[in-house]
Formats: sequence, C-alpha cells, structure tokens
Amino acid sequence: MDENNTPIYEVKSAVFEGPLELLLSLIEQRKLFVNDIALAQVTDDYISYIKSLNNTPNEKHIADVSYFILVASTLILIKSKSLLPSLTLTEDEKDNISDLERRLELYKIIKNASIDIKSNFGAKIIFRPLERSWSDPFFSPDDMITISSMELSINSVLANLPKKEEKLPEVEIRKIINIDEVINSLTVRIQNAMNISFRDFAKSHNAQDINEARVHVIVSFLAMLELVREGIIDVIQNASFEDIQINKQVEEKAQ
Amino acid sequence: MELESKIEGLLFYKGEDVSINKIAELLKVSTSEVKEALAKLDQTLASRGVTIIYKDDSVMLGISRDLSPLIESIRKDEMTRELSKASLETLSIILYKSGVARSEIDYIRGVNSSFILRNLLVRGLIEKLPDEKDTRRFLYKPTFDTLSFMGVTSLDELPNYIDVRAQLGLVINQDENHD
Amino acid sequence: MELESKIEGLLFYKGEDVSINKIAELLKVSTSEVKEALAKLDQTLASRGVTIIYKDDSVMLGISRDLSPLIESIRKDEMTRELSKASLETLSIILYKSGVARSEIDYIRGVNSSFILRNLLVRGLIEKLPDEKDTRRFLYKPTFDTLSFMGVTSLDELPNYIDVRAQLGLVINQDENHD
Repeated sequence: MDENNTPIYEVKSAVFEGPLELLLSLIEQRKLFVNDIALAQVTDDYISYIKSLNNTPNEKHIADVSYFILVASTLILIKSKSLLPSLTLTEDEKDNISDLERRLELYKIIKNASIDIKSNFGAKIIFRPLERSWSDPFFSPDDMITISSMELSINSVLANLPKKEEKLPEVEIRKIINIDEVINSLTVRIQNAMNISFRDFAKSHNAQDINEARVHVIVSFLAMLELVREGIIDVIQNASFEDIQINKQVEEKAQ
Repeated sequence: MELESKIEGLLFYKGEDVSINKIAELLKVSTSEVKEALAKLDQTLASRGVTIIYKDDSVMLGISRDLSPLIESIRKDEMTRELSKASLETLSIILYKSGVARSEIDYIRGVNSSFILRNLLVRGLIEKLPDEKDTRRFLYKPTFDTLSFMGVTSLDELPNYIDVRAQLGLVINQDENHD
Repeated sequence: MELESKIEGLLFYKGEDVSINKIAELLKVSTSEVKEALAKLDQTLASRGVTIIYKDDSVMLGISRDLSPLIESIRKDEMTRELSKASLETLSIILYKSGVARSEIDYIRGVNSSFILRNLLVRGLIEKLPDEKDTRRFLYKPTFDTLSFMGVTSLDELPNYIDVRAQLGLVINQDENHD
C-alpha cells in the first residue's frame, strides 16, 4: 500500500512548543505548500507525535497537549475529507479548516521573519548613553508620598505578584474535556458518512465500478482511526467498531 | 540658537526617549515644528557618532551602530543576547505588528504566550499599554531598547519590514473578514 | 567613520570626562591625533546644542551654555511632575524592601523599571548603593528625606511591614530558583 511506502518522518526526537510549529515542520520536511492536501498527508505523523507526548506523562504538558489535540480534530476532518470525497463538510468545519491554513501561513511568515531578527539581534547595537548625573539629586517629594498611599501601592504590587506555579486554568481543563466530546462526535459523524458512502458504493453492485483505490482509502482511514484511539483518547465505542467491521466485510468482497 | 540644536541639547540632557509632544511643550513650539527640526537634525547627524531613534511619537539619541564594537569593549556589565525560539517568535510578532494583543499573538503562535510575554516585559524588550479602543485589553509594543538591540533607528529599518507587514496584513485582513 | 565622530560617540556614551590618553588608547590612535580631531569636533559643534568641555587633560560633552535656561525648566519639570501609579508602586517596594536590586523590582512588578528608578533618584526619593556581595550591581534604598517626609523614623513602622516583606521575599527566592 502506498500509505505504508511513504517515509515516516522522525519528529519524536524534536521538541515542539505548539501544534503550528509541529505542523509546519512536518509540511516543510516534505517540501509541501500549506494547503489541505499537505495537511492530510501529515496527519498520521502529527498524531503519532501527540501519542509520544502522551506516553511521557508530565503534568506541565497537559495544557500544551490540549492545544495539540484541538488542532488534531481539524486534521482528522481534513484527512477524512481527502479519503472520502463524498463527505460533506458543514460551514463550521470548513471554517475550522481554512482557519488552520491561515494560521499556518501566519506562523510561517513570523517564523521566517524571526530568523532575520535572531541574526540581527545584538549584532550591531545603537547604545544608549550611560546614566547621566548632571547635577546632584534634589529632594523633590510629591504629596502622594504618605504612609497610607504607600500601603495602597504595596498592596497593589502584592496583588499582582507572579503566581508560584502557573496553575492549569479551569478553562484549559474544560477545553480538554470538550475535546473528548469533539472527537467522539467527529468519529460518529465520519463513520455515518462512511456508511452512507458505502451504501452508494454497494448499490452499484458492479465489479467494474468497484474502485480498489477507494477500498484502500477506507482501510487507511480505519488505520488512522486506530491511531486516534490508541494515541489520543479512547473515544471509539464498541458499537462504532461494529459499524467498521461491516465495512471491512465489504472490503473482502471487493477483493 | 536653532530649534534643531535646542532639541539636540534637550535629548542629550535627557539621555532617554522623549515624546515629541513633550519636546514641543518644553521648547514652546508646535509639534510640526519639532518634527521638521528633527528631520534636519537627522541630516546633520548623518555619518556622525550620534543618531536619532524614532518610535511611535517619541525620539531618543543613541550612539551610532558603527561604534557598537567600541562601546561594547568599554562596557562593564554583560549583556544577554540570548532569546529562546519562543521569545524570538513572540518578539518578531510584536516588532512587525507593533501594538498587538495577546490573543493575536496566541493565535499566530498556536500556544499560550503569557509566560514569554512576562519575560520580555521584565527584560525591557517589550511594553504593555492599554488598548485605547478597548481599555479592558492591553497591546504589546517593542521598546526603544529593542530597536537599539536590533541596531535600527526606526521599525521600518527591520529586515523586509514592508514585505513582512504586507504578508501579515493580507492574511490578517482575511481573518477579520472571516470573523 | 571619521575619528572626530568616533570621539563624539564615545564622549556621548560616557557622559563624563574622559582623559585624552584614554581616548587615544580606546580608539588606537595617538594623543596628537585625538587633539586634532577634538579641534575639528569643536568647530563642528559650534552653534550646536552640545559642546566640548575641556578640563586639564580630559574632555567631556556638555550642553551648550545657551541652553541653561532650557535645562533648568526641564529639570523643574522632572522634579515637580506628579508621581505616576507605577512610580509610587516602585517606591513602595523600595520602602518595604530597602536594599533591593533592580532585577528584583523588575521581577516583582513584571516590567522593566529603569526609567522610574532614574526619576526617583533624580528627585532624591531613593538612593542607589553598590551591592557589597556583587559590585557590578546596585541596591536601592529610600533616602532619609523620604522617611522624614512620611513621618516615619524606622521602616518597620510601615503597615504590615513583616508580612509584606515575607511575601516579597518569597517571590524573589522563587525567581532565583526559576532562572
């Protein structure tokens, strides 16, 4: 299968701070342009990277992982669409996809610009003059300097002190929970679409019309869902698996 | 004495950035007169040991970038030039898109930037100002120190400034239509 | 760049008198070359806002005498301007944690404090002393004038003195661990 012949890009050793950095690096390694085709091609590598993140439990990473997962759900959608052209995307889904492409483009511009910034930063400095001491300080108070105003000021300072450990904000946790739901419904959504497309496919019942490539596509998709199951979250229900089993039988018939 | 020279003396005395409004107020002239005189002073100082740095509506005098190695050799305190990849990206966004909200930075980088922003603030490489259009949020801008570290006398001397901004602007406009 | 301009940049950077020998050494030229260039610079600066001040075998850049009234008014402006919220907060940190380094103040406030400190120094509200443990850095303290202006004879008379110090101390220790 072609899918297995494509080289596997080594991303696990590198450390990526965010999903866009990882995605762009995967796309650039394959010398692709930023578009849905490129995104569909790198989805598996992307998911296996998240998988490796999950295998190295580090509480500090939980917030970061949530960013990766958010993008993963859009990628799965793009991949599904590329495998199942009959899958009709909703407006929201289309927006998510074009939004991801835009963000990647933006990120790419900044990443390239930051290379120039890095090479110029501190290379030739326009120095400030040293501190001046033109004349001796002359005591010039302000009526605002009183014990009570100083107490107010220090309290305001204390209120804004950096927190000891940046705790995972509640919002972040809620986001992670939502991703369970997002991927869950995404799986159901895509599987429904697959069954429908299979029905169309079976209706023709003509060996000539049975497109091997299409079968191959479905198998790949299953393999990908498997990755999702193992790698991200255990979202796929048994009932859903049975649906897929049906599809598999058809695949055997086709051969 | 000409206005140009008075401004030179004033900036020399201050040794830090001064807003054009403040200069006008102290010298009892209009801001447009100040701007005109600054343009002349800029010419006078060309190829000299001193140069004007412009940012937003403020100016300061610095030592010409060609003297950078000399000044560095006589400085006592060490300078940290190191910037992590994340700091560099964040700083680049703020340099090319001066006056940018944290949400926009997070959007472009795809991760939460609050820790990096705090770090850059403490290092004096960026500043945080309330957004005039929406006082509940803040906008981030580069500081004069960033310009001096980059060896540029104004933001538009940054590498490919117009180009990068156009690219960002284009994509960001699409985004605005989109939302 | 001409020697004359190099000297200008150097003197502008220093802001204090530098011996002609030192200039020659730094710029790797002879003292007679320095003297020649200084004579040229003197001419260049005629009618400008900045001027060379000769003192024995040393020189420095100063502000033209003609600008004295202007400088006087700038100084008055610096002295009488109302202290900003940021300035008052910085002063309160120095009061509660007398002998604090700039890096500590920056970390506590989450922004760079150099300009605010400079203004507080000029106004005689705080003073800066070299850190005995690390002579490259300075520690900031309130002046006696400030304490007596507030009617405080000893810092521990400040409200919640011990508690506030403890809270500030925690942050600073953490900072050290962090970097």
